[in-house]
Amino acid sequence: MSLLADLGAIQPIHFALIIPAVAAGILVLIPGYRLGSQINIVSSFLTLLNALAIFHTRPEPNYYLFVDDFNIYLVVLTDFISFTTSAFSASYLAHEKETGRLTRGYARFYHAMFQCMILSMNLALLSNSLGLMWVAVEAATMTTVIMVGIYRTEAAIRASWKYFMLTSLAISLALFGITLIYFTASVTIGSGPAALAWTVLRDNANLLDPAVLNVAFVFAFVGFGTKVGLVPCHAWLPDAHSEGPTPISAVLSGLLLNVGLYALLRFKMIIVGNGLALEPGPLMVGVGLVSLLFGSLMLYRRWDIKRLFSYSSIEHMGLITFAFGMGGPLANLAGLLHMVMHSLTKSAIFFVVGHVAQVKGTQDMAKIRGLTTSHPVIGWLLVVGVISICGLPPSGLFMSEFLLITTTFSREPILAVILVLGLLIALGNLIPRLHALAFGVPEGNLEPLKTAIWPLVLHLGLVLGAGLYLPEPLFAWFQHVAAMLG
Amino acid sequence: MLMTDPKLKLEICYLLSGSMAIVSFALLYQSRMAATINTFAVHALLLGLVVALQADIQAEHNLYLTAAIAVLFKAIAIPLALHFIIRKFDLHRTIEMVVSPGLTMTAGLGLVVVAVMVMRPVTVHSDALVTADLIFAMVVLLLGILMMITRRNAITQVVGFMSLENGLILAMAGVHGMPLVVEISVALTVLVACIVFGMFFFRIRERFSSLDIRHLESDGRVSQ
Amino acid sequence: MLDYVLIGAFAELALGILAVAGRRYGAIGTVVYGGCLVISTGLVLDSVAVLAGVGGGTPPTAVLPFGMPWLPGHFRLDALSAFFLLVASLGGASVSLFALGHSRHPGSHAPDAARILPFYPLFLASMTLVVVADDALMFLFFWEFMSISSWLLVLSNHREKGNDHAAFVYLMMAGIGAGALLFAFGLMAGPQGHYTFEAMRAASHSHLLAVGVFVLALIGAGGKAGIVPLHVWLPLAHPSAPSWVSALMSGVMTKIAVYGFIRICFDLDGPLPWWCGGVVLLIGGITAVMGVVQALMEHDLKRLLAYHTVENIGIIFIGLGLAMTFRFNGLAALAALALAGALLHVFNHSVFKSLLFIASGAVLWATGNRNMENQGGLIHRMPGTALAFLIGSAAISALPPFNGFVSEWLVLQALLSGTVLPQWLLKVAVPVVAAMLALSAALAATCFVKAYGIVFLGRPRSAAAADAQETDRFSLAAMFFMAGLCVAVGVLPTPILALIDKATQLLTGATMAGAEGTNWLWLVPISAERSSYSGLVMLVLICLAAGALRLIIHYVLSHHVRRRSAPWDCGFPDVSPNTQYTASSFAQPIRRTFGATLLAARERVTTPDPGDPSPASIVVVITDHAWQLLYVPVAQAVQFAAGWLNEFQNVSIRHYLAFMFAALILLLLVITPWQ
Amino acid sequence: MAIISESLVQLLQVLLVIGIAPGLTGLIRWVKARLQRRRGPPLLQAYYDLARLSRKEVVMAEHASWLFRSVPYLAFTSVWTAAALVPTFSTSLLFGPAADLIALVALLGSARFVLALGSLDIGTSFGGMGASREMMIASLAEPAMLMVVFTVSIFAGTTFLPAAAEVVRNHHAIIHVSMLLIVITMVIVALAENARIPVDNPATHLELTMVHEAMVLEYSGWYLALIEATASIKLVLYLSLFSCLFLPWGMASANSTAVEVLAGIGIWIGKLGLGGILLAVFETCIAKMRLFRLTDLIGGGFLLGLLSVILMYVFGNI
Repeated sequence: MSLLADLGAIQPIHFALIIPAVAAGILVLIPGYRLGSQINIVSSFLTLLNALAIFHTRPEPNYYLFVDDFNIYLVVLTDFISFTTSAFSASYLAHEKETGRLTRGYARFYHAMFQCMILSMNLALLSNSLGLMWVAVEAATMTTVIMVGIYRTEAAIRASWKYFMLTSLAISLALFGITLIYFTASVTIGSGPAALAWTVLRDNANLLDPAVLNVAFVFAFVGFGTKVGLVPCHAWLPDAHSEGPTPISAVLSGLLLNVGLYALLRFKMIIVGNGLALEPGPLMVGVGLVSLLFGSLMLYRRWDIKRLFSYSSIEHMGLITFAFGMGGPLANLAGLLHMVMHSLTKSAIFFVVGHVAQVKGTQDMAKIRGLTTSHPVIGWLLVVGVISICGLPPSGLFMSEFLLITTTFSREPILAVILVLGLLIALGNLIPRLHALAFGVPEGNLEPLKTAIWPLVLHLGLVLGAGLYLPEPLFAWFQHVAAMLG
Repeated sequence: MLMTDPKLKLEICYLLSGSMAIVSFALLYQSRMAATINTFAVHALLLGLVVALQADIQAEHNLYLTAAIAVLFKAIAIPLALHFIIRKFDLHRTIEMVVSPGLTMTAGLGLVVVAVMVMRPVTVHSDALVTADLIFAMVVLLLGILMMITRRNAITQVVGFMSLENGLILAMAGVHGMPLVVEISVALTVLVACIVFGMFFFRIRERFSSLDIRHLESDGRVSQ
Repeated sequence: MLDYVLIGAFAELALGILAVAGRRYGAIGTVVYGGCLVISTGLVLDSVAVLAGVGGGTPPTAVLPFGMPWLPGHFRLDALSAFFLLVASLGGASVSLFALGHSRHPGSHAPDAARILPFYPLFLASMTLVVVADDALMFLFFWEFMSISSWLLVLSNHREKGNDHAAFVYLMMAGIGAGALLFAFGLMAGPQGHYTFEAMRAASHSHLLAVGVFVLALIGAGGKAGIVPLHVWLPLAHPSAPSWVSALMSGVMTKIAVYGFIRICFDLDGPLPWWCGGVVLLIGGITAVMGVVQALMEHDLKRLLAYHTVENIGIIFIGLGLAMTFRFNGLAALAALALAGALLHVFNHSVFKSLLFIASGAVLWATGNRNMENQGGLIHRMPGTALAFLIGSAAISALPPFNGFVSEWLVLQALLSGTVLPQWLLKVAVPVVAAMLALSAALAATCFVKAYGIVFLGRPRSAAAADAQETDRFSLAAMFFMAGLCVAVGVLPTPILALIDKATQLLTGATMAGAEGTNWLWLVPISAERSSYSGLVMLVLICLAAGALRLIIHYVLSHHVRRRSAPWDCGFPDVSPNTQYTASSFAQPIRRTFGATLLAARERVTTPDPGDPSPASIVVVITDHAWQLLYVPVAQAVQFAAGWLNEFQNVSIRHYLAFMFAALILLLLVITPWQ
Repeated sequence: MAIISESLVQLLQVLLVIGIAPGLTGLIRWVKARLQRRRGPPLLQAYYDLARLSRKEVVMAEHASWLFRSVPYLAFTSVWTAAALVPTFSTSLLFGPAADLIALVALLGSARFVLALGSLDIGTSFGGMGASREMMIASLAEPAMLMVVFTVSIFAGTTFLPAAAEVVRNHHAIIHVSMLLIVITMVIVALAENARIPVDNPATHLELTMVHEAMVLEYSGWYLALIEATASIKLVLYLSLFSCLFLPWGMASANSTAVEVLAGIGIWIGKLGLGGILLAVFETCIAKMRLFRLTDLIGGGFLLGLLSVILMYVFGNI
């Protein structure tokens, strides 16, 4: 149809979509899950290489796909984390298969879906056309819904049903917002693909009708905000995280939330570009703070370890939204930094949690004790992960929270106080949990479990490294994007 | 010969999209499941007609495809499937609404007011048809959501969801020459089709005796 | 100069990594602690050299590629940093020496070294780097790093009951303090983010902003130092760590916190109103009294010492508050005097508190028990430790001619000069604080009579105490090194005051009269006719008198005989060691006098009926009001909020959809007016 | 020349203090006995006691440590040193500059510190009881004494004792309201520190009421003699301090002739005797207090002292 016609000649950028698509096709046909998981890893790695290639040589943007400073780093991050996750899920699935929680057929299905997920997320990030981005986000939702329900336990089906209902309503709202944008753009810019192309919209934002933009932004905010997991549209997130396979939880927290936020930020940039429309900052600040407080308060009274950390994701997404809502070079910088660091840390934590849950055979925190004694490596990695997620040095999140809190307090003291209050509430819950999980007299199964440790070592290593020193080019580029966000 | 008059086409288009809103009200009012499904079929049929008309008016041939999808899937296939499920699970009982129909209708009226209030100033610069189309689309959208949150039953919730999707397609068809409409409508249909049929219902039939999502709601352990 | 500091600190970081790498290797403990000892000793020499003026006037600075490229790690070593570096590395050296000996024969109850060795050097390194940090990011980074490494050290014997709670409270309070400091630096850095200390010094802070920074610094740094009512973490966390780590936490880390307070309030922050100094003064007085009274109620040796840390921090803050008020009123010389007193007490306290903690560590190792009620008679079994502990006790009780007396004497002299302050409120506050200081000094003496008498004197109250063993040579060497320092500084305080004078000149622009070192024998704070003190003269007098006495007794009473027999005790039959006074019975009069009011101490005595052989029992309930008034309500509020919000987590999908819908409609209605 | 005279005076004072102290104790005992219609011991009984004690053999508990044996030395020497620093009959002493009031109080404090330790060393219940009570009393008396010191030093603008004496002498300080307040405080402190009635009864042998006596129960022979001597020197010291601070008249100064010095000695002894007699009368008139009533008494003294200090700060030395 029109889309394929307009895509034009094959470029490196297309491989970001073609590789996963082909891999998915192959994986559906591969019966053996070992071979499948290897192919999964290989194709994810190829996707990562391709992403780096795109990073190196930017293709010409057209109305459908484009690359700029903002989305390319998310693409690289996405493909990197999907690569490590695929490696992790290989060992994870092996264990699941031994314990018989997953049949071979579903393992095959899992791998195919995993590639589809990468495909849709890459598409969502790379697409220049809002419509195409919407399709991609919707596809990503579908695949993850299926993944979440893959265990077919009653709880899993509940979770994915909830996930489906909430997110599909949300993206429908987002679609209406997109339609409205196109509507006003088609009046001034003229109908056709250009009127949906994000680059065009950003450049001609001042031509658009501010009133339409306001309504459109409200719809987009509620729609994509749900994907981000902002309160009060967050309800799908904990269930989806806690019931699905752990690699999927890692991808959800590490990547899918970012994709939602990315879409949201694009809309924000259009609104900001048009001078007359309402300022979206206060809305994002308010919702961000509410999500932060809510998430950190919800950490209490949890018994399921994955659910605990999924609420922590809500908290951090709130923090990032708050940062972008504050705006300004420092706050945006902090937001971008926090986005990356949170993705790496949280996915690493979910890796650890997956190991732990498999070792102990339960997600009930009351049954997990003294990991640093019984399983030193996993236990200490958990300690590092939780310290990092609490924003304590030497983790990169300390850097971002330092910037955010200091700059916010000098601008809006009250907001900063609420912010720190939320962070302290979270700290006050995560630390006793960490004590119980990692220290004390060990409980439960004490046998070691053979697992792929290197992905989470890699993640945490990156986080700690960033906390110690951010390379000059990376940082300069962060600053550039921050300036871009306005 | 009659349909050659563009003015008349606009009138009819206007009428049809307005009637979609009215049918949405009817959906909201319906308290019997079979009737709900039939009403939805009508809703989808109207959508197909509107989109086809828009395709004719805007000379956008892609829209014909969208119209066809709407009619074939939403107006025929899905209602049949739903009827099948009802018969299979023997759900010929009335739906217990969460709130009384009267109250629901009142809320619906309120939503119409909201839609008009929000959309009217938005569309002052554009022609009447687009204005009406967008307003009606938004009404259908909001009523669909209202239906989703006033029903307990999975089927009716899905029906509500599909009706709000009809509203979306209505809006997309209304604005001139929106690209990717076909892709998006396909995506929406796939959304409904694959999820509603492919996944949930079979699983749910595996697990639960009925479709009442009270089974699907609680978080399990309250002590979380 | 600064280069050596940085090299040393990073060498210590490397040692931490090495400890992880070589954890299987048996002698790793010796390597790590030996390395720390060497590095710390080097740092001591380095800091003394800086304070002695070697290497020119301008403080050396360095910029390392650390943190963020546009905010690289700035480091600077001025007199203040150098002095606190001296304190930190001196403590580090002696404690490492103790640990070196201790790690060779770990007791049965000791936590496994693998949980201590990696974090011990990190802890030292972070404390070193905090004092030389020269921008907000570096300062907070290492400040927090200090908290985390010590938190992990507290958790090192994690199997012990209650330690996790201690560690939690500790990290929580550290987090609160870090938040406050983040705010303070945010205020001083401004929205553009001028995070280097030079920029903050250069910036002209408004009156309100300066006060805000002061309050935040008091919460952040003061809380870390342990001022009332932010002290609650200290008596929990310090004793839970291994003894040598407790020594570092109490002796050095609290001093780093004091450094943070001085750096912010005296150096970076703008001019403060007069009442800020008054507030610090009063908080110091209250802290001193509360700390020592709580210490008296305590019969866990290490907790007792921890509470005394609170007391001494109070004394230090009294000095700081005085310095602030004097500085505000333009009395630079008096400000210098007060500040010098505070800084000297910083030095002294770090010395004798480390000494007491490692001595208690030796006791703990020997008897395997922290509870004083199970000790006794250790002076016979471990004479060296007993002597060292005695000197430490005398020093902390501010008895001449030991060092504790000198610093408290200086602070008292500063207080007595407070008559010149024009503000009427201060005219009332200063004498009250002086009274508090006098009271706390006297109570400290009482407390250490109790501690020393119960633990080291009398007869052993348990089998473990009865066959305790003297600790090893390294530990004894460390103890006697610090005991020697206690005596040396007490007898000749002028040299160390000459070093401190550099820092006071930096901050107050004036110098203390007696600090030039011209008058090495007499310590003359203000003027010769005002007051003067010479520990040496006092020591000489005492020695002369003792010598004369000894001669008299030796020659005149040379025929005297000495006979050993059962104790007299008014003829009562000596049943068992249990008839001795216990720590709690010793403290009973004080408990009745002070505890009842300050700590709501309640005693419940249950005596069995006549003929009932069951033993009588006394239960004492001590409540720290800070918990009841400050922390418990907050915790309850959070719990309540969590429970309330939790109700929304178990509703049906329909409701979640309704939330979303409501949000949408609400936002639409909000924007409508602007259309 | 000045050095020689100063050192001579210093030596003379050091010896005189030891020489006179037992006499003062004897005097007080004698006067009390007289007031109680007893014949009482001879005036020199205290000297006889010391001599007899120093001849007796020393009986010590088996598990007494080296600390126990060194306590009498330490206590005696520190009190003696303190006594050497107080201007008694002359304000020009060799070690005058070391005569800082705060240091003086601290020196007495260390004497108490070691005594308490010594009483705990044997590990008997009475020893512990004595130490506990003594320290409790001291924990209130010492701050009270410091309040006195503060008031005086603010008034005189110095903590340097001879100078303070000079100032007080020249300004008739005794009329100052703060000075009057601290006279009361000083009396209370002196009673408490010297274990006199109503705080403690030096003559008691009822174990449950003993404080100071309970501390030294285990000592015998010349150790006990030393401790007795310490106690009486302390009394002399306090009386001299009192006279130096509040009645500093008739003291010789730096450039005064031998005659004046002798006169000063005479006046000083007269003051001591007067003080002793007053103390005896006072002790006879009142009864000993219960232990926990003491906190009210000494605490009251402490608060009075604080009040006087505050007055000093607020009004200065008018």
